[in-house]
Formats: sequence, C-alpha cells, structure tokens
Amino acid sequence: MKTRNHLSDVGVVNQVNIISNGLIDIPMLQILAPDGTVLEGAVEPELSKETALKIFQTMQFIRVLDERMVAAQRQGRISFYLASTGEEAASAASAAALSFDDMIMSQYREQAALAYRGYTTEQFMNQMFSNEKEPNKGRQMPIHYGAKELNFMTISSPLGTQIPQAAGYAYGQKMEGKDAMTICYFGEGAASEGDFHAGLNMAAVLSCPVIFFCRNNGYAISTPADEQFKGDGIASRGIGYGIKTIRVDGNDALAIYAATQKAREIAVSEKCPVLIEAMSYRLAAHSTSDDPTGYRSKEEEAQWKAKDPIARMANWLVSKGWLNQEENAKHVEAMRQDVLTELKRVEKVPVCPIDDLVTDVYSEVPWHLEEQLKDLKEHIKKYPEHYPKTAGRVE
Amino acid sequence: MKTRNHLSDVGVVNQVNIISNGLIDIPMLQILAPDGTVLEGAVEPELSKETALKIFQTMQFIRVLDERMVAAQRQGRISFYLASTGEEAASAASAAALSFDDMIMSQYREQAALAYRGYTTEQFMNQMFSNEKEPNKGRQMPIHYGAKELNFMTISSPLGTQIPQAAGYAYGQKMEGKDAMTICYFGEGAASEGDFHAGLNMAAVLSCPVIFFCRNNGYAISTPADEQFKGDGIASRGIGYGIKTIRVDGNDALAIYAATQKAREIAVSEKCPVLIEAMSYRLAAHSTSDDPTGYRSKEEEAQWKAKDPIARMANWLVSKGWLNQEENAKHVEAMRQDVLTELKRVEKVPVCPIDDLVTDVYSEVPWHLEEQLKDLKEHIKKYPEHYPKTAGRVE
Amino acid sequence: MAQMNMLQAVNNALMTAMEENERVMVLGEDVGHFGGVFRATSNLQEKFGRERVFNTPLVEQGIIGFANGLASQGSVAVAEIQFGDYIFPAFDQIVNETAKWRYRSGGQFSVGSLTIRTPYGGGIAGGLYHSQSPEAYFAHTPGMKIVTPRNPYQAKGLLLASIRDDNPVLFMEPKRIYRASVGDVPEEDYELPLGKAEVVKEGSDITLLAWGAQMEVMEKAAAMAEKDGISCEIVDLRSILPWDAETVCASVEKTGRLIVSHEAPQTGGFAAEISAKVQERCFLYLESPIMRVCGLDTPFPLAHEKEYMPDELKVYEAIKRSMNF
Amino acid sequence: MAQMNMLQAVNNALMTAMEENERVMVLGEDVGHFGGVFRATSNLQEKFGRERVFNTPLVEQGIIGFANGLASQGSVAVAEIQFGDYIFPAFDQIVNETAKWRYRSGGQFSVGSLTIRTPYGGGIAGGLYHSQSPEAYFAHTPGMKIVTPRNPYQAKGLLLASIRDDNPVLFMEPKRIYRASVGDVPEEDYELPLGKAEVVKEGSDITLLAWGAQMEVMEKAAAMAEKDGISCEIVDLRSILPWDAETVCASVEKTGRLIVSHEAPQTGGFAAEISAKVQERCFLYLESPIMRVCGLDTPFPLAHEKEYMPDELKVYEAIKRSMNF
Ligand SMILES: Cc1ncc(C[n+]2csc(CCOP(=O)(O)OP(=O)(O)O)c2C)c(N)n1
Ligand SMILES: Cc1ncc(C[n+]2csc(CCOP(=O)(O)OP(=O)(O)O)c2C)c(N)n1
Ligand SMILES: [Mg+2]
Ligand SMILES: [Mg+2]
Repeated sequence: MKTRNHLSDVGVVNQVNIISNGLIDIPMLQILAPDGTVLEGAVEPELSKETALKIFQTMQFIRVLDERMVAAQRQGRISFYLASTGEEAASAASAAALSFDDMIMSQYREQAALAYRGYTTEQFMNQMFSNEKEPNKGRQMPIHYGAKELNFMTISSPLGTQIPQAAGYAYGQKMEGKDAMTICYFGEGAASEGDFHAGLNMAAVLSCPVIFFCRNNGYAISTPADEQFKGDGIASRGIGYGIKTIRVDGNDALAIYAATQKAREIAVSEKCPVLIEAMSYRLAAHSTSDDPTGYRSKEEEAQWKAKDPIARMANWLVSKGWLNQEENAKHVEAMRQDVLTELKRVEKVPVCPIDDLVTDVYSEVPWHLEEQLKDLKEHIKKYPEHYPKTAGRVE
Repeated sequence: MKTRNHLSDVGVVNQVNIISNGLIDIPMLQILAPDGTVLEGAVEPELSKETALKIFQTMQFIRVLDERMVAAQRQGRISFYLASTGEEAASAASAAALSFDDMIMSQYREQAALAYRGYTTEQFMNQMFSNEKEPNKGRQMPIHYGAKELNFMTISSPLGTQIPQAAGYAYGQKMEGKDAMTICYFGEGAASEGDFHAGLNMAAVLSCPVIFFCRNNGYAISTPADEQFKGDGIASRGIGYGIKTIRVDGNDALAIYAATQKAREIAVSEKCPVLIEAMSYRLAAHSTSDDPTGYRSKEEEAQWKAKDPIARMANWLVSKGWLNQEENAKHVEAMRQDVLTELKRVEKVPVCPIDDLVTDVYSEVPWHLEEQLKDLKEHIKKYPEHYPKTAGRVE
Repeated sequence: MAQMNMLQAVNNALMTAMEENERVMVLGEDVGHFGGVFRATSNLQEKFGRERVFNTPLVEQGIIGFANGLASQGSVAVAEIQFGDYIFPAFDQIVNETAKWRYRSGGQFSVGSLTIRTPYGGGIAGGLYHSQSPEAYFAHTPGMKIVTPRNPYQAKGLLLASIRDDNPVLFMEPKRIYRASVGDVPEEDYELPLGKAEVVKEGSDITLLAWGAQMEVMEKAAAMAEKDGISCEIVDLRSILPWDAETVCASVEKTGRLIVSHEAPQTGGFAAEISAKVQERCFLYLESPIMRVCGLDTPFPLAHEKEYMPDELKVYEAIKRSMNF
Repeated sequence: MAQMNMLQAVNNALMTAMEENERVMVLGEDVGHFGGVFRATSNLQEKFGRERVFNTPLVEQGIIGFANGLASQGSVAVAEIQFGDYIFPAFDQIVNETAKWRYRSGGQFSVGSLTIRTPYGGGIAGGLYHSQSPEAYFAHTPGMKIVTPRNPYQAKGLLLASIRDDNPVLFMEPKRIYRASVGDVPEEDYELPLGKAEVVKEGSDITLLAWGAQMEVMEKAAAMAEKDGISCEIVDLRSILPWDAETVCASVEKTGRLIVSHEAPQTGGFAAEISAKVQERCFLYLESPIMRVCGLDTPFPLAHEKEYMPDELKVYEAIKRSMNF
C-alpha cells in the first residue's frame, strides 16, 4: 500500500491568497522572424537540407491542393472541403519531427502531416471522391483521411474524441515496448470538450508517451478564442494536469520542428505526455460551408497573411542557399498540374459495390445485414435507374 | 465585430522552454493550528459568536448523525448511508459564509451545509427512510437530500453533472439581477469528469457568479489522489481556466469561512467564478458499502484523526470563552437522543401511495403512465400480500 | 401570413418566444452574431443582446449541463446542438439529468423550461456524422418529450409550444428540408399541440406513419400507390414521446395495415415501439404484418447514401407487399 | 468443476483471458488493488501487475476513449464501468466511436478487441442511479455486440468469448444475482457462442423470452403457469445485438405466443424490437398479441421498486392473458 501524498508538498499561507491568471504568462518559442531571418539568440534546430525541403514542399503542396479543392467544391465536383491555409507549418513541421512508427491521430486540418508521411495526390483524390480505390471505402465525407500503412488513424468528425484515444494508443505502444509514441492534433475549440480533460489527465496519470498538439488558430468556426476560454490559451492548462508544456509560434516551421523534436524526446524517454500549443491563424474559411466575412475583418486576415509560414520558410531556405525561387515557382506549377490531372482522372472512378454498404459494420456480415443487403439488391434491380451509382454492378 | 486577441499578450522566447509543474506551488490558507490556536500572522475572519457556534454545532450534529446512521445501516434499518466524518468543517463553514438566497448544489458528502441551512433531524430521517413526508417522495437512495425552501438542490448520484449546472444556475441568477450566487461542491475524484472541464470553462467565459468548492479528501472510493491526477491538486487547474483560485485547509473552519467569504464577494461583485480547493481527508469509509482497510493504513487514518476539525474549532471556541466543554458534552448527548428518537419515530412512516410511482415524470401524468398505473393497481389488488408497502392504500 | 422556409419559421418562433418572455435565452455553438451554422438563430443576438443569445465554448455536455442549470433556476433555456450527431457527449446530461430532474426531486425542482433544438437526418451527403436521426435513443427515456415538425407551419407552432411546455423537449429539426420546405406561416404567435399526431391525408387501405422529413417520402409513395388504386392514410406522428397511440391505432383499426418509416437504423428504432404497441392493441384488426421501412443497420454511409435511405420506392414496394400479403 | 457465484465466474474469466494473452488489460474505476466495488477484479492487479490492471481517474468518457485507443492499437482492453447507470458520459465514445470505428475506416482500423463490462439492473434498492438496464440504448447502434449472462457458467463462457471476439462487446452483468446465482463452472478455458439464444426449457403453449437476471423471474412464472397446465418454453436471448431471431421465431412458430420481459422501461425497450420483428416474421402463427412485461415508463424508483419491477406475478398474469386472448 502506498502512502498518500495529496498534502505532503503543500505550503501554508495565513491570508486569503488568490491565485489568479496573472500568475503565469507563457511565452512562445520563435526561431524565425516573420521575414525568415533567424532571431538573435535563437538556435536553429538540427535540420538536414533534405528534411527542410521536404517540410517546405509539403507545405506548398498542401497550399496548392487546398486552393484547387476549394475551387473543385465550388464547381460542385466534390461535396465538401476544408483548407488549412496559413497553418501548414504546424502540421508539416511537427510531422517531420516524428518517427514514421509514431501514430498520428488528427482532427481534420492536418492534411500537411499526412502528405508529409507520403499520402499521394491520388490518395487524396480517392478519399475526396469517396471511390472504390479508397481504403476507407468512401464512407465518410471528404477530408476524413486515414491510412493504416502510414500510421495515420482514420479521422472521425466528432471533436475531441481522439484525445483520450491517443492516450490509450500510446499506452499500448508503451506496453509493447516499442520506440514509438502517438501525436494527437486538435484545435483550441475542440480543447473545450470533456474528452480533452479526460485525455490529458489520463495521459498524465497513466504515463502515456503522447504529444497533444493543439493548433490554436483563434477560431472555432465563428467563435473567437476569447469566447472559447479565459485562461492563457491552452498551454496554461498543461500546468493543471502536471504535463510538460511548450508554446510555439505556429507559423514558424523551425520553431515547430524544434518544439516537437524536444517533446518527442521527452515523451519517449520519460514515458509521459507533452502538450504543445501552436499559435496560428485560420486564414481559410472554416470549410467550404462557411463564410468568415460574417464574423471577422479583412484587416485581421491581412495581418495574418503577412505572417505566412510558407513565405517565412522560403526566405530562410533562400538565405541558406537551399532554395531557388524561380525553380520553386516551376515546381509549384508542376504540383498544380499534378493535382488537376489526378482530379480529372479520379473523379471517374466508381464507388464501391453495394455489398460494401454492409461490410465492416462487424468483422463478419451478420444475418440481419445479409438479409437487408439481399432485399436491397433486389430492390435496386427493380429500379436500376434510380440507383445509378451501384445498379450497374449488382449481380 | 471585436478584434481577436488570442496572440496579443504572448511573449516570445528563442529556446525550447518547457513549462512544467514546478512552475507553481499553491499554498493553502490556514488560520488555526491543529491545536486550535490562531497561527502567528493569521487574521481571524469576522465571525460573530453566534455564527461561530452555529458552525460548530452543525459540525457536531453531523458527526453524531453520521455515527448513528452508519449504525442504523448496519442494523438493517436503512439501506445505505454515507458519512462525512473529518470533513464537516469544509461544508459547514463554507455554507456559513453564504447568503441564504445562494443556491447550493452539492455532491453527497455535504450534509453539514444542509444542516447549516436548517434541515431538521426529522427531515434527514424522512429522506433516509424514503417516506411520504419527504418532499423528494422517496425516489432516491438515502442521502440524496433536496429542499427547495432551503435553496438546496436535490442531489443526483452521477458525479460531476452539477458542475456545469451550477454555472448555468448562476448565470440565471445574474440575469435576474439578484444578489445571489451558486456554490457547487464536489470531490477531487469528480473533478476528473468531463463535466468539470465544461463547467469551469463555461463559468469563466460566461462570467457566472459561482463558487466551485472542491473537497480534496485524498480518495475517490479506493482510488488515491495520486492515481486521480498529477497536477498540483485541483487548485492548479484554476489557472488554466483563468479562474481565481483559493486553496484552503479543509479542516480549519475559520480558514474555510474566510476563504468562502472572500470568494463570494469576488463572485458576486465581479460576476465571475472562483475555485476553492479544501484539503482534507475522508476519515469515514466511502459509504456503508465500503471497507477502507483494503486500501489504506490505520497509521494514515490516525495522522488525520489528529487534525480533527471539530476538536480544532472547539479549542478555539474555548480559548475565546465561547464554549464550555462540559455543557457542550451535554448538548452533544441531547443531539444523540434527538437523532435516536426521530429515527424510531420516522421509520414507521409509510411510503408514498402507489400513484406517486408515476407522478413527476412529466408535469402531468400522460396517457401511457395512466394506463400503466391502472394496470398496476389492479395487479396489486389481486396480490396485495406481495406488495405490502402500497397494497393497503390502493383505492 | 408569410412565405417562409423551415429555417425562417424556426427563427421566427425564437423571435416570438424571446419577445414575449424576457427570460427566454438561446445558447449553443456559433448561435451568436453568426446565427448558427444553418442560420436558424440569425439576428437574435442583435435584437436581444449578447446576454440572452450567446455562443458557448465547444462542449455539448457543457451546453446541456449549463442549460439544465439555467432551466432549473427558472430561466427558459433554448439550447442548440449543432448537429444531432453531436448530441451524444450530452447524453448523460439529458438522460440522467434533464429527464430525471423532476422525478428525483418529487417535483420540487424541474428543468421543464428547457428546449433542446438540433438538426437531424440525412440526404445532405453528410456521411456518418452529419446525418444521424437519434430520436430512438431518447425515446427510451421517461421524462423527455420529443417533437419533430414536417414543414414550416408545424415548425413554428410546435417550437413555440415546446419552449413553453413545462417539460424538457428535444426538438428535432429535419435539416434536409430546412430550405426546401416552404409554406405559409402566420406572423402572429400560435402553438400546435404536443403529444398529438395528425392525419395528414385520409385513406382506407393502409396507414403510412412517419415524422419530419420522412413525411415527404410517405406522400410521394402514397401518390405512387394511389395510381395502383391503393388508398393510403398518412399520419404525421409529430411527437415521438409521449406519442399518440390513440390516433395511430384508430387509423390502423380503420385500414388494417401499417407501415412505419424512419431514416434511423431499423433495429431498436422507434418504429419498433410503434409496431409493438400497435400489434398489442390492434391485433385483431391487422390484415398483414406491420412493416418497417428504415435505414439499414449500418452506420450512415456516404457513397451509398441513396441506397441506404428509406426512399419512396422502398415505401411503395412495402405498400404493395403489405396489400398483397 | 467448481462452485462459483457470478462474480467469481467473471473474475475467473478475466484471469483466464489474462493468462492466455498478455495483451489483455483491465481498466476502470477502483479495479486495481481494491478489485472493484463488487470485487469482480479481485487479485488481478496482484497477479498481472499495475500496468495490466489499473485504476483510472473518475471519468467514464475517458475510460472508454482510452480503451478505444488501446484496442485500436491492438491491445485487448477490458474496461469496467462501475454501474450501468454511469455509462452515459461514455455514450459518445461508444456510439460514435467504438461502434463506427471499423466501418468509417473501411476495415483498416477497428476496436474489435474492446470489451466493456458493466453491472446493470435493479432489485438492490439502488433507486434511479444504481438500477438502470441500459441495453436498449446501445441496441440501436450497429457495430456493437451486447451480451448478458444468466448464471455463472454462462458468465464465464460468454465473457471469454466476448473478450476474444473481434468486435466491440458490451457485456452487461446482472448485479442482483452477482452473489445469489451460484453454480458449477469449469476451471478450464471455454467459450459460449455470441449471437445465439438458448432454449432453456422446452414447452408448447407459450414462449417466454428474457435475458440476464430476468431469466430467473421467467422460470418462476413458468413454474406457476405449469400448475395451471400451461406449458412454457423459456428462451434466454443471451446476445441482445445481433440477436438470434431464428431461434426466437422457431419457438414462437411452435407455441404461437410470446412474452418478452425486461426491467428497463417499456417504451423503446428492446422488447419492442423483438415484438416488431417477430410479428413481421411469424404473423400467421401468432394466436395472441406479443406481450411485453417491463419496467414502467418512469425513472427507476426506490420506495416503489417492488411495484415497478416486472416480477413473476406480472409475468404469470401476462401468460394467462395471452392464453385467454
Ligand atoms: C462534438 C462536435 N461538436 C461540434 C462539431 C461541429 N464542428 C466542426 S468543426 C468545429 C469547430 C472546431 O474548431 P477548432 O477545434 O478550433 O478547430 P479549427 O476548425 O479551428 O481547426 C465545430 C464546432 C463537431 N464536429 N463535433
Ligand atoms: C458518473 C459517476 N461515476 C461513478 C460513480 C460511482 N462513485 C460514487 S462516489 C465515487 C467516488 C467519488 O470520489 P470524490 O469525488 O473524490 O468524492 P468523495 O467520495 O471523496 O467525497 C464514485 C466513483 C458515480 N456516482 N457517478
Ligand atoms: Mg480553431
Ligand atoms: Mg475524494
């Protein structure tokens, strides 16, 4: 039996002593100035040219993909899209600091992490067109990616649910004795969910090697951060859970990389969670269903456009001699072409056959779903013109 | 449209800077030493003799009631009981610092707050015997008190649910422009629930005049505090929510009173929540269903018996010349008699008539419950000997 | 009278309720200045201020917990859950708290002044998490009322009645027809009764029962069946809990046949309750088994949404099966 | 063979599963050294260590969230919810996550190795919050399996099968008979099939269907009816989802009559689904309406618990009503 210690370290005071917010003031890590120069006193993280360029190209690719897919949604070619414009650094550079074996559990605006892992343009398209080539079988809305071979858990829409799940996943990794951990991305809005509290507290108590990576981009749809919480962002909550915490400039790829690298080292060696809060801004609309002009000003957006993480990193790369802007422009153009080509090609791929309506509910299709499928097939055969997506292939 | 400020106050740092637990260290307010003397430098709160004695007598009454009812449960006279031995100060002295109009939402171990409000021995008994005199109509297990006329919300067993509810209740009070607020009691275990997170964050964001009063008594049933959280208790979480926070010695009635008085003043004048963490120890078993010898040591219990809040306050009262120990012993004996008498009297009171099985589900009894009641009554009339509690009064 | 779509009717009901009673408050994610993701709460904050119409943090269990507290205090709380699919984090607050508040306190306290609004249902390419119809989960919960409108006129009248009813009401709005369903709605205040089904169309051969957006499907199927000479009686249940067994059974006793349809998965859906109760009551009147035309027993799919849905063709086929039994 | 009560059988099943597979972990409130409030997990921590058997903080949504993560990683998670009444904070994690994990990922990921154990049911003077039978809330959720044992032998065999089944299982333990139900249980490893009902007693006049602790009630009622010369066939459903309609319908086709009984409130309870399905399939065989003997449509009461419960007298009366229809 262990002796309990909930009072063992507590000091005493004789006057009513109010602990208030002002007690702490968490600064954020910044390495690159907005113009891409290294800040005085800052130390660049160890980052090979190759990795740096991979981060950069991933960010650029996502910028291009986002632009193109928002347009495709407007044209009615896909039903929904959700861009990460302005926030590419947070997910690309953090993913770069991980090991490939680490599990990624994301919210939905971390396509750059997925792309960094190697998800191809075609794979993105397959998911967005919900087609039969997509391993998730077209069951969820566009942007709900998932790729087992890339250790990227399939995204689910309910917010915050992945936070305690990530703690559990990490616990399992620890028990297997693997040198792997879990990273869990979420927005500052999702951090209001009860599952956030559950996940962080459990990870701390149960010593789970997990990075909780909060993208604080100032908004949850229309709700600004100051209607979301009153504390010092999400970072200040780490203290309450006894979780080591790092705040970082979310538009500074180098700072993100350094912070995540350090966090991973701590998580894996000390078997504990680390909380990172990346301060950024959602330059994009929340999604293609949203129009932010109703709730924020053009000036505010402009201020943040000036902090663009891609431009910032580009300047740094140029200063290192690792990037040639002209060549890069061609490269970006090629990406654009690639996206266009894949889009056109993939939109013709059919959806899964109707049998896949009932698979994967259980490990085996149970009797009642067999029956329902049978009835449905007969029905479709009777009215094939009404079910054009599947009728052609009902045997 | 308001300008957003999620980054406006953030400082910058150039090296990975890990905020860890050690950053803060929240001391607890103590006014009385364990022997009841006023600590050097401590200021006694303004507390009339009358109020001081009322707090003290309430604590003593609850000690007596708890003892008696645990025994009554062992004798099979009631089905369940839950004592607050060792923690009487936290609820009695905090209730004393409130205004009568303030709503109390409690967890279940705050019988002293209810007694302070004027709940009588008979009322306690009525509830515990689930009888027809009980305004809650005997629908919940013993100890689920509730008294509208005392502004004491009926207790519900699911833990933590009252926390966001208290925020909402307080918001309603604010909107009505009343000089009243809400106090919400809960244990350190319940503070792990998602509802805790929801309630504290919402209260902060929506400026609700509410005191969140956490009794940290070291255990949640068998689970010690160090398997419940890793932060500096519950107080350290206040910072993350931007909530003013006070930690207090839960066994020091004067400190509790002072802390709650201050918290109420802040909550009402600034229209905001305040978090209080009272450090104490559950000397009792969790409930009559529990046996703590399985999970903690006699030594640990002994250490805490030495910090008994009743003895501590008694010594102080004696030193003030407000209490005579001999007279007090008689008084306690009278309380014991009163409890015994009421117990014997009340256990004979019948339960509510069968019609009350279906009232209060809705504001009016709907058709389907009318039907179910009708069938049930016919059934009872057929087999009266099998339903002895109600058969005699089925018309 | 004005022409309104269902969103406008909901908005108009909220305006009406807030004007009439200053204790009415509206809360939820993005319901403030933005007016909610569907714009059902547009202009409310402008009109009634930030204290009566406010955004909450993103936490459904908190929204309902907070609203429970507000309502128990005597305020009239109208809480929005952004999508029916996201009501589950609030399940405990609804099922264990909202629904049991009055009972456990012997009527001393209640949250009768709480209304929970939420858009539900499929047909908008929403996949698993923007399409669910969770009514049956709540219909097993004594203490709750559950109401669904089929058109703008019903929406305003039922929502006003729900807000004012002295019981907690889950008001489920069929989002597929939020904009598509347009009709005459009185500008003035009116209420429609809770707990009462409505015979929308009389008929003699078979009863078709549904609620919300599914009513449109029933009407289309009935039109198809009429061409075959089958006379359909169409009933809108309107209130799912407590439900109007009397009206439903009267119809079935007349027609001898019943089809119940909903989008939610068949197993454990509310059609089961209706079927169970109707066969109990109308056993000797039934000429064929009560049939259910429902969603499949799968999560709500995306690529196969059309195939999954209990559309008019499936209902029409069921009508024929029932007639030919 | 050893004599065990149901708690011992559950404990024995957990021991067996943990010995056989080192990836099995047990988590929940107080399940560690203390062995859980009912002692179902006694001695597990001593035997398998604090990393495989651990207390969690007091947060049901976290317990299931964490267990979902563990299971998706490939570990075998056996999570305890201390009382069925407290499963609702985890409702979202179960209904939106556990149940839909495999489907939404096209089978790439799943939490098939998750088992959720929880004690349920009344009869212990537990009132509103220590008595509920929440099975129907989950039975409307494709992707879940739901299992309940009626005695110690069933408990061990079904729990072992649940832990090893490649689907998430909600394993509901009838706490009223935790200690009261005693019987022979093999010491060795064995499994009983999921998804299969069991005909516990053959009969010819009427089928009595239930599960868990309610089986005892059915047996007593059957004994009373037999004295009147009524031959009852008693069926234990065992798996509530997916459920064995084939066995149930075969029995009803033989007897022509069916009574389903559960403690949960009648409206929207799982008896409704059974009734709806059986009347669909066995319409022409039914000699009287399918009857439900259930809890009343109220929260679970305390003072009137005896009156609320679907006891053997109520079942017996229903049998007579059915026979005399
Ligand atoms: C449980 C739940 N509630 C509500 C929603 C609807 N919703 C989708 S995104 C969103 C805002 C999320 O904001 P944040 O977490 O800050 O992430 P961001 O969009 O800013 O990246 C909301 C309310 C949801 N998906 N899940
Ligand atoms: C939602 C919920 N989960 C579990 C329980 C069972 N339970 C009752 S009391 C308790 C421990 C509470 O500990 P704490 O909050 O510290 O209060 P204390 O008993 O120490 O006063 C538990 C787990 C419950 N009542 N509600
Ligand atoms: Mg955000
Ligand atoms: Mg405690």
